[in-house]
Amino acid sequence: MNEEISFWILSAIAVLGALVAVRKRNLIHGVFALLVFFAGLSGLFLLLLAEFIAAVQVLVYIGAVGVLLLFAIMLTERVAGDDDRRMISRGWSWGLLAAAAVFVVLLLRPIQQLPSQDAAQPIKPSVEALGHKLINPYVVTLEVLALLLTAALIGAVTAAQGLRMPKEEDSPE
Amino acid sequence: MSTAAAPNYELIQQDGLETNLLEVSMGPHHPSTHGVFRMDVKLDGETVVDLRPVFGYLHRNHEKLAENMSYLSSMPFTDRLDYFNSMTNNWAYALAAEKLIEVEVPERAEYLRVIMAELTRLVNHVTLIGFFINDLGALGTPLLYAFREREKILDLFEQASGARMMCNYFRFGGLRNDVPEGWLKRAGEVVDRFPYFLDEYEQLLCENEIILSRTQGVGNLPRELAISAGVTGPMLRASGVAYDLRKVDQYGIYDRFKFRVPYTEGDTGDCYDRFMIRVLEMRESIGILKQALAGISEGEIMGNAPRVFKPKPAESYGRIEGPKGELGFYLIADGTPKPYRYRVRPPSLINLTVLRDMCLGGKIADAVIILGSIDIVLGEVDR
Amino acid sequence: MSFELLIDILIATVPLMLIFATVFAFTTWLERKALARIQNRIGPNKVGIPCTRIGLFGLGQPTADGIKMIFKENIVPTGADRLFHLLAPILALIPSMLVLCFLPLDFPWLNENSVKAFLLDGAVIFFFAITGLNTLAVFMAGWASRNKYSLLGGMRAVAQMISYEIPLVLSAVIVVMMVGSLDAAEIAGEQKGGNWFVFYPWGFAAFVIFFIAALAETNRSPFDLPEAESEIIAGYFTEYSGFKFALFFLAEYIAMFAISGLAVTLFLGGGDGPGLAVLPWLSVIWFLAKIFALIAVMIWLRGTLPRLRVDQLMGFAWKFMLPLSILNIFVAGFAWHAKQLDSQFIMVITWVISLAVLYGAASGLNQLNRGKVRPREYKYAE
Amino acid sequence: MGAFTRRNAIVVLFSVEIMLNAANLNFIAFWRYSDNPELLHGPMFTLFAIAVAAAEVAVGLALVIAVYRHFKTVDLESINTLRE
Repeated sequence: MNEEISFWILSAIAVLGALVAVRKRNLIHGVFALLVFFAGLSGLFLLLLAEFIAAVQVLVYIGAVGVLLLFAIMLTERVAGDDDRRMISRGWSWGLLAAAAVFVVLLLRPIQQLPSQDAAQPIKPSVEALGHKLINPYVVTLEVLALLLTAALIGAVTAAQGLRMPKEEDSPE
Repeated sequence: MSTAAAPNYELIQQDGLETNLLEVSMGPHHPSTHGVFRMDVKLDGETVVDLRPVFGYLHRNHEKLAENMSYLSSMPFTDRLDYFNSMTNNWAYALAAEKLIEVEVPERAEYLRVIMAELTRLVNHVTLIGFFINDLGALGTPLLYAFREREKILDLFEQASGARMMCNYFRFGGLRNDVPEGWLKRAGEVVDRFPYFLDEYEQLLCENEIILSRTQGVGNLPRELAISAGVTGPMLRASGVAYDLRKVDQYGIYDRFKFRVPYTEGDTGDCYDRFMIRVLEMRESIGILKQALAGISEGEIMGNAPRVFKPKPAESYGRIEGPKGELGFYLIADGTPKPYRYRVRPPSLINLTVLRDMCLGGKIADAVIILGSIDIVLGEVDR
Repeated sequence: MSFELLIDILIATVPLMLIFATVFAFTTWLERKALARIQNRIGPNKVGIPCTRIGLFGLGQPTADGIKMIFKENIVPTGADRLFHLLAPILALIPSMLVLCFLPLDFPWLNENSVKAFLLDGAVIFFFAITGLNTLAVFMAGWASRNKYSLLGGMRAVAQMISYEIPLVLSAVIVVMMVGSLDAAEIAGEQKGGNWFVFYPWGFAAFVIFFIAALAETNRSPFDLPEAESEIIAGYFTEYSGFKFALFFLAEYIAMFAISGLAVTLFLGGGDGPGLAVLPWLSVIWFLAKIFALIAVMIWLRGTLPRLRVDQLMGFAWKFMLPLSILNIFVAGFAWHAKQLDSQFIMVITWVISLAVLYGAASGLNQLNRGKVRPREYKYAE
Repeated sequence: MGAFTRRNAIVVLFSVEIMLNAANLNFIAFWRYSDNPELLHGPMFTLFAIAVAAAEVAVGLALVIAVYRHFKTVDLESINTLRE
């Protein structure tokens, strides 16, 4: 009963956040709506007893991605947001169609054999077990992921900096 | 502005990330512009790319007022120029007026003038250093320590002249009144106590890692620029020029005292130098004070100045080494009891002209401490 | 939801909120008094019991301030984003309040069977995740005020908090590594009987790094750049007045408590202290006393140190704290392996080596970052 | 939906994030109701997905900034050239 109420509240928060994030003209408002969506999702994770994932969700998405988005907006747009008159692009009907198609194709089968709620097995959430998993079977993945993150970091810095032309007159003093 | 080697910062597209400039109007109601001063700053992120000093918010028509009243009447108004240092303002004005007429200043008055001027220097430097560290962000602790010492000197001023800050103590040809009995002894005690305070100050501040890194290399004022902009006082000495009017002009009886003029060797002239030069100057002032307090003798304090001050047509320029720099008064007499022209050379204003050159390329936090290290008083800048 | 559960939750959380709100009021008084002592002043000494002349050392000052704040006019600048201007202080307060629940406080009124405020397996990581939300509140306040000083302060705060979060987390990682758990209660339990982690070389280094980073996280002097009053008025809360300002103020102090509480948990033994065998509830007192000791150090630093500059602040985080904390992780790993060998001699060697490595690294990094900054000699002209 | 309908590059990035999160939620939900949750496949996959998404956001935003510097806009429809 409790869980059901919480589920509906959190889902409503998440869906509303996502909708506002995509629809809002003011980008800064949009980012904060997106963060509300992330927060709602993190609550849902908690509800599903995946608390480490919930923490990571908050840490990575709200803490890091949100701030990154804010910085990107501060660097590109005027503070007021975009003055784009026609905010919907031309291909919207195709987009809708594609989204619907993907939805149907992907979910038709699983929906038919969705387990009932009672099927949930009682588990004791443990970060320790997750940690052991991470080191034992998934260690290669972890290392590859670390490599990927490093590469992404360097790539991001390079892309954001642009190519630096060594100009003589640029050097101060 | 000046043609000398000003540090020239052009907006460099650093590493490609180009951002919009942020224009900030710092002041006139900014906590650390020392009064109603305004800096229109253009910022690239945190870096100052342009700075325009705006002043005049405290303009009180001082010079024109003085031209419409008798010579002596404007003596109290000089107190309000640099309201920390009314004694030295008085002295500079008295010097200028005394050059218009033949007048002999008695020896005791000369000694007292030196004592008052050096005490004023202590007051000014102590307050400045307090405010300077406050600008660095030290939440008032050094400031209040400085004020504790300043109070003792202000007490002395009050006992001598009746006012703590607006002393109005000097007269053409001498002083308004003699100091009360026991004043010299009390002054001696204050002066004897002062070096301990300075020791404490130097121990706490001068080698503090954060203060060192915040002030060294910040707001460089090259020697050439300092000279060509007419900068005077501790600021000029911090830029490597050992120029002190007490040595150059030897006005009053400064030729009788032994003291040294601290200056920076080399061409740095940054905020740390300006800060340290003032600390060292205070030590020299204490030396002068001790000599003066030992050498003073009984006698008259008012010379043979005429009752009605009505000089023959002439012009004169009296200048002293004020705590902030060369404070000069330029007077043109036309035979009437009022000056035909009355002009002040305020050290604060002249020193302020190099603000832009020192701030460009620095951070916004640097601009604040550079302004603090210039040591301005808006009463004197705007007059 | 069963009624008893609700009662349990209320019993667990309401005192927590009340205690820390009261303690906050007391801390503002303490800070003003301590700063006044440092500065040769008396500090607040008038407000005591109303309608009498009893001063009570100014203990009524926080109440009076609070009443003033509530009744002050709420000013929203023209052109500000009204919604965000309102939300920012609330968003600042919520995470600070929330993380208090992760502190392993053994309240005497909570027995084994009742609910503790939050007993999460990953309390430490939740702590960091939720503290990170403060950044957003600060940014929100700075952006919504439509004031250039606010924006500058907000940007400064975001950059600073993100940079210092890394050494903060890395120094906490060491403790997590040594204990092998993210559970705050377990970490505190590991240090029972004076076996505090701060007494080890790696623990001490981590504690110092953690404390410095905590100062930066909570915008305390000498890292109070986001609210540097001599440069950018009051930073991100320049445009806040009245109750909203009070909320920011509250959030800042609660954050101070929270992060000191975490420092106490991780390094200073949590509620450990003498007399626990006789009176178990003393652990709450010890915990709060340790928090207050850390806060007293923060106040002391605020009264003494000037502020860093932006670039120096960033340089300090990335060029000094980060390498040192990473090195410290290696040292701690080394110590952990040495401990497994269970030999007195090896332990001594480990101590010596860790101390030498940490000290050498710290002084080396200091020399590298210091540059040419040092006291100068001056000349005199006769 | 935003990925297809909005023209602002940053909003498109938002939308991609929302999609990724939806997938994560599904991973967790299906893991929770699966037959043997001790295997922790769902959380592991989500963990990796979050990390990859973080990298993606970083690179994506760097690209947005680079594009903005070049074209002075983040409107995706006006950026229709691969080289100049």
